[in-house]
Amino acid sequence: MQRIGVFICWCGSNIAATVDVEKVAEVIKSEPGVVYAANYQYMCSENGQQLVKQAIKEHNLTGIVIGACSPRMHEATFRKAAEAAGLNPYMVEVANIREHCSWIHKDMEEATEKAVILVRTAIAKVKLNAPLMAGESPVVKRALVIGGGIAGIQAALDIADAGFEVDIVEKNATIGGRMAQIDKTFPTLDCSACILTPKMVDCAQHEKIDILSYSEVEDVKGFVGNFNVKIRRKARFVDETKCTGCKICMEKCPSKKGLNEFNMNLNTRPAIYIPFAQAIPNVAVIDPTQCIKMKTGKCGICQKFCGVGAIDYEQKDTFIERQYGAIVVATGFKPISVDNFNEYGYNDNKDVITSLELERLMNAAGPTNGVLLRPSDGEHPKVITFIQCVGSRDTSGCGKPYCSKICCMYTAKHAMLIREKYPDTEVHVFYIDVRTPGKNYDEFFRRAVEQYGVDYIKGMVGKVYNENGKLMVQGSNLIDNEQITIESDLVVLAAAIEPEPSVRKIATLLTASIDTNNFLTESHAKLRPVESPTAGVYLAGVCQGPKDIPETVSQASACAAKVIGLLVKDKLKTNPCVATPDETMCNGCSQCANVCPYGAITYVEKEFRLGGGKTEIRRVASVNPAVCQGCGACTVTCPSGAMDLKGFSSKQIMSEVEAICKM
Amino acid sequence: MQDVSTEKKEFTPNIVAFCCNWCSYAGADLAGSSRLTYPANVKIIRVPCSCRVNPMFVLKAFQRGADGVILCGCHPGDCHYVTGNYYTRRRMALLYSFLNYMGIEKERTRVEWVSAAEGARFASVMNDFVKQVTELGENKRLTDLRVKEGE
Amino acid sequence: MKEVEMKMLERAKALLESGEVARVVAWKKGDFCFDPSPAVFESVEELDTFVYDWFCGANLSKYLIQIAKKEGKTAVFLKPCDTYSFNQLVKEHRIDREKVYVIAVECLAKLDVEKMKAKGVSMIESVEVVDKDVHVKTAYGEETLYKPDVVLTKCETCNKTHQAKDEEIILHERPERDVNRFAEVEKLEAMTEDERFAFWRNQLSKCIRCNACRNVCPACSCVKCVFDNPASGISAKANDDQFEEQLFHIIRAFHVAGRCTDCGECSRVCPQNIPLHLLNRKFIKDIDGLYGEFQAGETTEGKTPLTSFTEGDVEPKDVFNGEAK
Amino acid sequence: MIEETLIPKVGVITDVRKDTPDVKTFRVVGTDGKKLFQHMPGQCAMVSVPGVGECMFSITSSPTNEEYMEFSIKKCGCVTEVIHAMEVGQQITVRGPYGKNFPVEEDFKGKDLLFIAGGIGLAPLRSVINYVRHYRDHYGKVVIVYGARSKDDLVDIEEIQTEWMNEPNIEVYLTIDRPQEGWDGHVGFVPAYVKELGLDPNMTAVLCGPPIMIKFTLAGLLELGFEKSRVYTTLELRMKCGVGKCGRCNVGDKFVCKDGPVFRMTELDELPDEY
Amino acid sequence: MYRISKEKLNDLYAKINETSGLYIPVKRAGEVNYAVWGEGKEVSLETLKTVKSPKSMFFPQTENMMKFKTDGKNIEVIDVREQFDERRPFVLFGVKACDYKAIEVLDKVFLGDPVDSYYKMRRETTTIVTLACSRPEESCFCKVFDVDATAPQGDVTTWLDAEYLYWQANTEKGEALTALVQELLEEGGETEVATQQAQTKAVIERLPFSNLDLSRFTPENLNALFNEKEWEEMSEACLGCGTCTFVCPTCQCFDIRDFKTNEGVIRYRCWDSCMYSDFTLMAHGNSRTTQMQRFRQRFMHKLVYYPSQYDGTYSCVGCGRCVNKCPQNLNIVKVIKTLGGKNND
Repeated sequence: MQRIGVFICWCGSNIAATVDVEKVAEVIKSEPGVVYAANYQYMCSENGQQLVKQAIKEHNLTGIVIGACSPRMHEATFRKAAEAAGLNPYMVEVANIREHCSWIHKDMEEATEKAVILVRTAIAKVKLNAPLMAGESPVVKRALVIGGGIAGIQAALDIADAGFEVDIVEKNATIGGRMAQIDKTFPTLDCSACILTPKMVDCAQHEKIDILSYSEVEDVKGFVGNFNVKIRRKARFVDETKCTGCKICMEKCPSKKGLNEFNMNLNTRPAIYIPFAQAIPNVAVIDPTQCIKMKTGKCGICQKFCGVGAIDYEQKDTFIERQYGAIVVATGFKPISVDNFNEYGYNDNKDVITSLELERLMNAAGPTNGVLLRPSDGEHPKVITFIQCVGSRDTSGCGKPYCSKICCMYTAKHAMLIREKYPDTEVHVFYIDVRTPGKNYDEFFRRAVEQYGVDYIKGMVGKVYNENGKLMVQGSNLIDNEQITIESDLVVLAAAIEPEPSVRKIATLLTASIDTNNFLTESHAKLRPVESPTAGVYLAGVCQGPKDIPETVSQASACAAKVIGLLVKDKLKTNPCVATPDETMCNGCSQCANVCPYGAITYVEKEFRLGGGKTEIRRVASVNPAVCQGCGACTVTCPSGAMDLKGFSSKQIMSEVEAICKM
Repeated sequence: MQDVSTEKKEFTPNIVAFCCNWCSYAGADLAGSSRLTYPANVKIIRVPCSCRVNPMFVLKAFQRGADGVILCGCHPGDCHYVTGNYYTRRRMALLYSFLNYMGIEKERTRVEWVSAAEGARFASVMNDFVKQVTELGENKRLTDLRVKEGE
Repeated sequence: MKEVEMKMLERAKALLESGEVARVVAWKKGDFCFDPSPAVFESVEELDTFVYDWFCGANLSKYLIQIAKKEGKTAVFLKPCDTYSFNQLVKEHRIDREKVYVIAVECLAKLDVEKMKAKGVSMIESVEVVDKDVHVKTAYGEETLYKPDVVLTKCETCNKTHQAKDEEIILHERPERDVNRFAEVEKLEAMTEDERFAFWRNQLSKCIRCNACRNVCPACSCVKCVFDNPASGISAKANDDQFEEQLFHIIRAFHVAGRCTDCGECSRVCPQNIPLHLLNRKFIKDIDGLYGEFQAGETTEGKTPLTSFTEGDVEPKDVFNGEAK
Repeated sequence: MIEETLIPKVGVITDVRKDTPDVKTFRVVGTDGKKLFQHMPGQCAMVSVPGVGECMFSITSSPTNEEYMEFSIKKCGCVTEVIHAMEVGQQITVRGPYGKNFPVEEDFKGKDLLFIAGGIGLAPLRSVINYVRHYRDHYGKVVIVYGARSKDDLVDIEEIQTEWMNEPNIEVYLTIDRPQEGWDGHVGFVPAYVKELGLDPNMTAVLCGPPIMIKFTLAGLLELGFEKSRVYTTLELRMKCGVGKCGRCNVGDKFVCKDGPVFRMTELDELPDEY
Repeated sequence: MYRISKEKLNDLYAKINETSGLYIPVKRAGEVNYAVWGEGKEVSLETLKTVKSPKSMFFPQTENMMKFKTDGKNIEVIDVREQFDERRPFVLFGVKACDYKAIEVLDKVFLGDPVDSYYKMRRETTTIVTLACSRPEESCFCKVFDVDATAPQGDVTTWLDAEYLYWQANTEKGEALTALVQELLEEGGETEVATQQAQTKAVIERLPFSNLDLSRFTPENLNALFNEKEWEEMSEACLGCGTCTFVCPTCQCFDIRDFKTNEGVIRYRCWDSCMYSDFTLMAHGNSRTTQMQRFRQRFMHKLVYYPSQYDGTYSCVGCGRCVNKCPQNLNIVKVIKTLGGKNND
């Protein structure tokens, strides 16, 4: 026989003023299964908890119901109290007779009646509660960072500094990411490379960090604490362990017409190359689509000249498998293609460029060695027009519906830099709104307008066209309410940014969810912004949403903190309120796995006895309790009812329904 | 906001509200702590997520004599479990449409998204739903007469 | 039809003789010309009773759940509509596709002997179909019925084509027809709530809870049905209580929603001729209307409408008669 | 109003004994404090918890007990689980008695009797053994062989050890499947033990226990020279009505609830193999 | 013998309904089943086979047997049979010969010791009016079980032709009913009935199943029949549904279940089917685990076990409902033809 104890809280007068608590306790006493019912001023107080503990021991209670405030408030309190008295903490139910009863009703009789029903409902539930035990799973003390941009670098450094092994998987030949391409950073205008490259070097030199450049994540299995990741190491045709980065191969390579991706294709590079001077690892890579030896079998010059014999044309992709406890996704972004925006004439005019291209044109290590020359004729542009929100906040379908967040600031930065370096240059900026939230951001923008005299025009650009070698920018000035046309030498498009496309595959591998714009979804928009819904997977940088460098770095460090918090544990306690399949009823139809947001459900073949000495092998669902978060989506999808949720079982909920309806 | 509980009416409907733990239940808590009122015949069952609510529970409620069933969850996109309420939305849209196809009054069923911050909305939704079901009268089409036998 | 049957028999013989398959799932003759039963043939000798005629309406795909588990390969003859159920079962891992050899057979609609009898034809001795005429020989004489009047309800609006086949035996192409399978559902939708309730009350009051609809349904393939499971909280037997009748059919329709291929077996087998397919079709119509056209059983992979979503899905309150308001 | 066997009487639990980890014995009397109805050894009764369900159990107390009846119930389904949670003072419903009893007044009279039980199989035998003890001079020698998985699984060990074993003219042989600390008795399976004991084949034997035990013990008895016509056992199948009408507990043309549960081995031989 | 013109049948029903409930074949939503008569209901006496048999008159699909009131630890049993006393007597109208024979089959079970009082109370207060068949169809085989479809028994026997319903009382109950409706009846009809009977009998002779051989279905062959290997093949298409059981006029398996109300518990019984996989399922096993076993049980019961228990009477009456309704066209005729005896070929 179940022995239920019921405790009704007065909550001072919060409950007792509207609910006749003594009457509730009295009525409840005669409920089947209830062996003890009491009421007390403050159940959550030390004395109140003591009362609970004592009653559990004295009356040998098998379950307790607390009629008090919301379980969101004190469920944990009473569970602890129960546990201290030797009762399984999950044999506790809370009837919410404050927020859902005494505080919303005025009539004492009505509120008392309702309180009785709510307590009865909790009793009906607790009678079907089962003792639950939190499970445990071990933690592999190594983290994986996917993406070697500033987000990945920062996260890796922080984790490694805490003493944990970290692998960075970077799909390009060097780490550094987008930040390496940027010339100066706002709002301080300090040199991007100067602050980034030391961190890259730190990574390379850190004994806990292993950089797997020119590599991609191929497959992910397992779950929080125990991911098993297969990584493809792409063939770079250069032995990483031998190459010294002397660059002689680059000099000697006869095939020099490859587009230089690092410089936004604004100049060329040889078939064997190191992306940029400070690349980490400082190791060459051969572009097999460009290499003469690899295309025709004739050449082999680099191999001849390589002093250490690092060149290997026969190299193949290799795979490694490693275990990780946590994964940080920091796959970053790319500017969107502006090909769709015919009105800006990007494809038709060499002097219509994107902002990232401008970065390279202004960078000392860029194609023009830092001198601003326009691409068409190498002349200094005298009139430069910036167009903001190209593809951002665009609901037409051509662009992205969201704000890319960084464009206002970098455009102000570009305008300011140009005006400073080339004061004779006229700079116009077409904008819809200027958004400058952030420390020193608005001041920065105002300096551009006030100190540097940049001409900000509120309005949209309708068309950019070439007229006699001049770029005519036709737009509206909304403030003066007039149509204007600006004759320009260079037009810079502040293109929207979007998540690096490879994130889709990674999201699938990690069962991490992704939104319609391909940004990874965080576990909670406000309270768990760096965690993916998939336990053990964390998000840093633009893969989660548009952000600038300081925000990216903050998020990366936050990720690191989360990862460290996870990796310091030897074992993980798992939430016991998880889904469990009754294998004897499971059809193995996979419907549950289809709705599981966490990828917690897998399938195994099991043998079942049929009676009469016969057996059959069936495919049945298996839930990984370390991964399941207990939402219950699977339980409703399961037609046979084989899947149930501990702590919120179908039987429990139905008995609550019955108790409530019995008025 | 009209508070129907103060009007003395012959028929007071029995309403079962399923609320997800993270948004709507918290919203109901906020309604309480803001001392907003709604009728006492609304009784809430806490579920982890609206996607835990099986159509069987809804039908069970009607069987046992509920006159209206309302299901509350986080706003789409805000689900604590990321996607749970998206499934709820499809399931319940189809279920409720189907019940109506069978001739069950569609005013007896409802899905509402109520966030943890929307205490006032929770109360007004409940007041509105109670009013709607009260106007509709007793559930006779989807109830099990045996349940009330002997009363 | 005779030609098709001969070809099928030939293939069944060849497959069994060569040992390519261990058994053939098809139909066998009954006592009359209109009562064939599904059957498993394991040897050439057993094929004596093989039949494929105008009354082979039964869907064989569900039998494969058990039969295909046996040693060796199983050949099965599937009509167009059966292949959808077959695919759905493959998708749900209930049938191992590799262990089944699917022979797609032509179907120019199947006849419903009950409808024929309702037209006053009894003591049927033989049936021959020429185009749209059904020539019936009975002990009382000869009669000709108009075929569209006496086909199985599920065939009336069928436009299905084979979705799975390893080979085919199709001698006559069935012309694509312009039919609206939702016409009956729409009629109900156009009624008032009260009328709809009365309609279903009238229909479902006939239900005897024989479970034929459930047991024949390829989507209802649960190892243990919730209605047979005392632990489910809704288990029930032959209750003729109004609520129970509704509960059974609502839950059943919901459980197969998004998985029901509209094979129509439920209505075919109902001893009380309750138009059960109109329940499932409501779900299909709603799904098509709200979430985009979806035909269960077209593929053996992918999610169903109830296990997927889009962020912009219609709100339940805005759904009326299968369309967003 | 004519009598209706399907309408039960209300019984009050007056005592609960925990026999083994999963077997409890419940003592039941009517609400008037008197015994609910008379029965004969081997007969059964339908015990139910309203709202949960009914289950058929053999009445384990002897008919000679005029005060109460007892049921030894093994926890193995939802009804038994609920019954197991019940306490003294709680009410249940009981209807019966059902079925054919052991032929204690006919075939058993004057015979030497051998009772062989395994595990919970002692339950139906307790009734007949105590009946025989009560009318001790009507019967010859009594030999009891009882085995269980472990000493903790021996049902009613106290009664066996304090009463049966101390009675003259009753031989009790206990065995458990595997050696266990605190057990200095025989270890081994019942069928083997029976053969070991080399029992007198002229005795009338009653077998009760799991099907596998019955199968092997019977083979052993036949080897020893027992005649099938003098070996009895009981069957257990799903029952609902208890009176041969609901249609589920038949084996061939016999209903276990009505024509059983006691069967002579020769009777079983005539029935199809479906139990 | 009396007769009543067909136009006046409604008056007959109304007259009967004044003093008794009338249970009669009624068309609802396209199907004809026995139902309580009321003004405006569409009676269909012409229908040869109602979907459900009239057995539900005495053995309803669901029936409350008792109630329990629970109060704390106490249980009170409430006998619901008292309501029977207040119940009006019933007239069961239009029962075909096979279905009447089926009631006799059920009587043996429910009125045998111990008497089932629920069944008995209904049976005693009911007057049965049978109706002879005039247009049997190919699925009928009542002749095999010695049923004369043209002369059913019952308290009153009736015959129907294009113009009249002919009426003949057979028992005291029948006489009483006749007296009640006397004003609507007129004398006559002997020749019409005799002609109809002769014609129908001729048709019955020609029915394809009229000469099935049952000779092997004897208690002596019980084990031999049980062990026939053909069961496997015969049952392979069986869906395990309960259609045959529920349309069968003699199937009487039931389940007893409890339903929790707000106040207590209703214990009811409802039809069950030996074809269902959970029919014999226990917590620790199942005596019939395969569909073959369940299929075999049903037909062995009808053709061997029941006759063995009740003096050789078969518990099949040849109504042919299962022949018409089995979703996969399995039926008792196929079993009889396979196992019944050599004259079936």
